[in-house]
Amino acid sequence: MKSAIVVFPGTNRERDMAIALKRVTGKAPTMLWHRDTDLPDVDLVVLPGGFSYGDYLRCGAMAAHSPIMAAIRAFAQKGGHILGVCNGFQILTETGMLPGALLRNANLRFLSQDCHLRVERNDTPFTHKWAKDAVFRTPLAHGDGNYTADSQTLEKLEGEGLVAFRYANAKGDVQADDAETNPNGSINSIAGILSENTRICGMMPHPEDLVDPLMGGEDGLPLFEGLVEAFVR
Amino acid sequence: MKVRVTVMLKEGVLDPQGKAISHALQTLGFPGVTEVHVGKVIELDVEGSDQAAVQKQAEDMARDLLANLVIEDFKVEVL
Amino acid sequence: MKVRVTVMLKEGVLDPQGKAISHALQTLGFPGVTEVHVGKVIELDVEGSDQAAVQKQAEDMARDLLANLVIEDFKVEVL
Amino acid sequence: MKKTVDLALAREFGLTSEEYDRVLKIMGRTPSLTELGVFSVMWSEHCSYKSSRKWLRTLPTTAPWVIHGPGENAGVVDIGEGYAAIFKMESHNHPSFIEPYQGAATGVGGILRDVFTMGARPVANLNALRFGSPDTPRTRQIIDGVVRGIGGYGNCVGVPTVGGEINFHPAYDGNPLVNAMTVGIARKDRIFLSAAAGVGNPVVYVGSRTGRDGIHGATMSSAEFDENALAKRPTVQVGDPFIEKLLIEACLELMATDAIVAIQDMGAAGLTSSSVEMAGKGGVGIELDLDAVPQREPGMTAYEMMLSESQERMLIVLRPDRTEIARKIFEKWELDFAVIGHLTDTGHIVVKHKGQVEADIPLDPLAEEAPIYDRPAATPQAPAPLEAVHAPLSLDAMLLKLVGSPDLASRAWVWNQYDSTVGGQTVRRPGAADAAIVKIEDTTLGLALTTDCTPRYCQADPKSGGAQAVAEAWRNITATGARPLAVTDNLNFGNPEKPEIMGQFVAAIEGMGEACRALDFPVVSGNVSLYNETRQPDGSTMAILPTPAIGALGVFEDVSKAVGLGMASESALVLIGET
Ligand SMILES: Nc1ncnc2c1ncn2[C@@H]1O[C@H](COP(=O)(O)OP(=O)(O)O)[C@@H](O)[C@H]1O
Repeated sequence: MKSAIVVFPGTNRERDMAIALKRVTGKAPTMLWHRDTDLPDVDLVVLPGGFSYGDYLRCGAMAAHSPIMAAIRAFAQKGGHILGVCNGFQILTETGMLPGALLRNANLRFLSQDCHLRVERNDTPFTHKWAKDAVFRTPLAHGDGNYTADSQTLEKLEGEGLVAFRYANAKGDVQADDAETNPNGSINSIAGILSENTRICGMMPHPEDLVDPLMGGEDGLPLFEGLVEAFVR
Repeated sequence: MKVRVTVMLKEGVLDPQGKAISHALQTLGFPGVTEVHVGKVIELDVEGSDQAAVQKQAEDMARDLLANLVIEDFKVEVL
Repeated sequence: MKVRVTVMLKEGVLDPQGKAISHALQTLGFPGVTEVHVGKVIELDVEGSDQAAVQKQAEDMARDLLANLVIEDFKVEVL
Repeated sequence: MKKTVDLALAREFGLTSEEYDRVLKIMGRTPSLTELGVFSVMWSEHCSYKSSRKWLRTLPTTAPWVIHGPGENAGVVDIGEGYAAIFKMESHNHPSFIEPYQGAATGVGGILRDVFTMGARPVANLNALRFGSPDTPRTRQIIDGVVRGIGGYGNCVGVPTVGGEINFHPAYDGNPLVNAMTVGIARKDRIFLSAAAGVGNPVVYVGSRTGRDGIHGATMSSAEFDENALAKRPTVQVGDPFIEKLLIEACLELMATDAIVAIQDMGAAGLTSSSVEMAGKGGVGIELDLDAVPQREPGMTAYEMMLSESQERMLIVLRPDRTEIARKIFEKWELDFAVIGHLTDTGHIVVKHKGQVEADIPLDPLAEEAPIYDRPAATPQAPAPLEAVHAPLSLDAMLLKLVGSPDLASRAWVWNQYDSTVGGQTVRRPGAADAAIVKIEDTTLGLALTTDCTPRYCQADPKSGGAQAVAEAWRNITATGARPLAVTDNLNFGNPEKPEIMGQFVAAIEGMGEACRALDFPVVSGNVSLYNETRQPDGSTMAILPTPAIGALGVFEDVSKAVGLGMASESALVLIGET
């Protein structure tokens, strides 16, 4: 798998993401600068976490207009695979490449803690290493992760099975009005979603920060292993 | 010219900040407050002297960047 | 009555948001924007029918909670 | 703001009449307003350590693994495999009382700059916080703002906040303590210092623009200033962590080249202290042209620019043939970059603005004749005997009470607002071990980090309290399996002009020094915060508890051997030491 990570001014989890990708591919991903206008020949583009442009105005709003985003849009149109994590997810919604929006966390505080995610489908490159309904642990760290969408969009997401991950308890029970298991208040406990062609995935938590037993576990690894398997070349 | 763009959450979008403020006002002893909505105001100095052109430009900026139309409405005033 | 409280940073206080937005607008192809300031607007429904009393109450709320007078100024409008 | 420079103004600026006499003697004339400003900030307690220097010198600062002790922007220790750890702790107490969010945020920003200025990538933040009684609304507001501020800044720059400590006591009601610590990692042969060199070399300003922020922050009582200006002038600096993040990346990129001769962040007293210290340390002169300084507001005077405490700014002396390389890097990161002067052989700092010489001060006497005081110190009284403690009626109830007390309650509410995993190297997050543990990327090395102090012990007996703080830090590090290496400190005390406070200070240092020597645990950096007192309604003042906060660092050769707090089932519990 050939992968690239986009760095915007204020991005700060590009190194974490590079470690995770290197762990599964054996080689360092290409780092792209927000002013680049061409993508190299890659299978996967990752928009990592951070505070692009300080997250001033709205999270991801200014990065969504970076020069590189035109190339990324074209890449998506050609069927390219894109993973957006945390700020990356926010950027994808700001560009309209994924539907909905991310609001302030319901308790109005930055949240940094572990959460559990339930895997909603396992027939996508991002999720196929897990069983359907599998539960895994992952850190999250954000102030604006409260996913929302209008009822029509939500119906479509749910109806077409485009929800990838939901916040849950360790047993996999989902309860949207429970702050314990749905810490940021996301609608329907949505933690990650997919594009219609399931090739773009956006999620708030950070599986890339749990890929090493020394840092507390490898629970996030299946995401990256699954991607590698999807692109054996 | 000075332009003010006011950006508010759309009706129906959850506004936890507004709720928190209304709650805090109650406990601070301002019982008469029933609804609170929180938004952003962005004041811009825009070059140009044609009011209509500036208005149009500010609306473009609001649509492109200053507001997220999925969750927000905006209003532009040339001052 | 509807009241709008607008809270802006005091003059001279660094406005990182405004700075970042004005920078972004330049690169987005809105070159004519020279200064940007970002503030908060809080819209309240306040019980009462005496304009002056409501104005006074909103000013108290702004001072006590809505604005941080160390770095912010506010303006109250009864609509 | 036309002011006549005289003794009265010097007093407003915080100088004593003896100190002003010294200024007159050095200058051989009445100083200009800007010159007086420079003297007053350089000779302030904050910059000159005039009350504490004599005692700080008694602390042990060397060991075979110490690369740079106190005197540089931060302490540097060898951690093996060609790497150095660079760390320091600093206070932002007063600003955090005035505006808790911004005060704490800019405190984090300041200490980060002290560390990356030396060439290190910051890898961890810690803090040591003291607040008043948690049941007063004002204290709750302060706690909320401080915690949000620390998180707001640290989370955005992408440095994990991995540990800290919090205490509560009414003595901090009007004077909370916000001490922030940063740890960074550099190659040990790539460490950058602040001593300027090379007559003619360009002096470069990078980062944010200069505004009228916190101009009287360091020294003077603001009330004296013309009312109108005051109302508009922010006494509080606002931080911009986004710019700081860009500054870190740009500086590290520049540091990978051979362009830098010397570099220093603009901390308290911004342009003044950075330029004076860089030139002074290098034994050269410096000439600044303020017209070239990037400015946020129109119409700033030389005095205002020299004393501004705007955040996120650095001063760099470059090799002249590398100026364009440097400019390109800062342009890439979209930061201001300006050549604002050059080094000279005059031994003076000369400040020009709009064609006028606004200041011309000989640097040697400015440093060498800085006041230093041996303030009278009263021997602290023997601790009062404790009241008899009765055996609790119910052990259960007692345990509940202890666990529920503010000083022992869970801190999860706090650390859950700090990003502790960014960077992907956090081996033990807050709450998971006696010290936080971070791995050094691409090696097997790890660091154990902790902050400790128990002010009520220091109140009862400052000397053993100081020793105890060091010992506790040492224990917290050894308990994880790491080898303790060195200490940074943040000495927070009341008014040193009071003999009983000075007595606390002296005794605490004595205790710290003794413990550091016994444990071979040198102090490599630190910060002193004095005058932490609040005026009471009856006109008297109340000092904080003596609070010599200790930050400490230990190293693992193999961080996979680190141990945490979690007890595996069926493990045995062993108590070591006398109870
Ligand atoms: N202000 C803070 N910021 C981050 N972590 C904190 C803070 N205060 C306490 N902690 C963390 O909480 C845990 C327990 O704190 P404390 O009771 O002070 O520990 P100890 O008894 O080991 O000194 C530690 O992991 C510490 O790092």
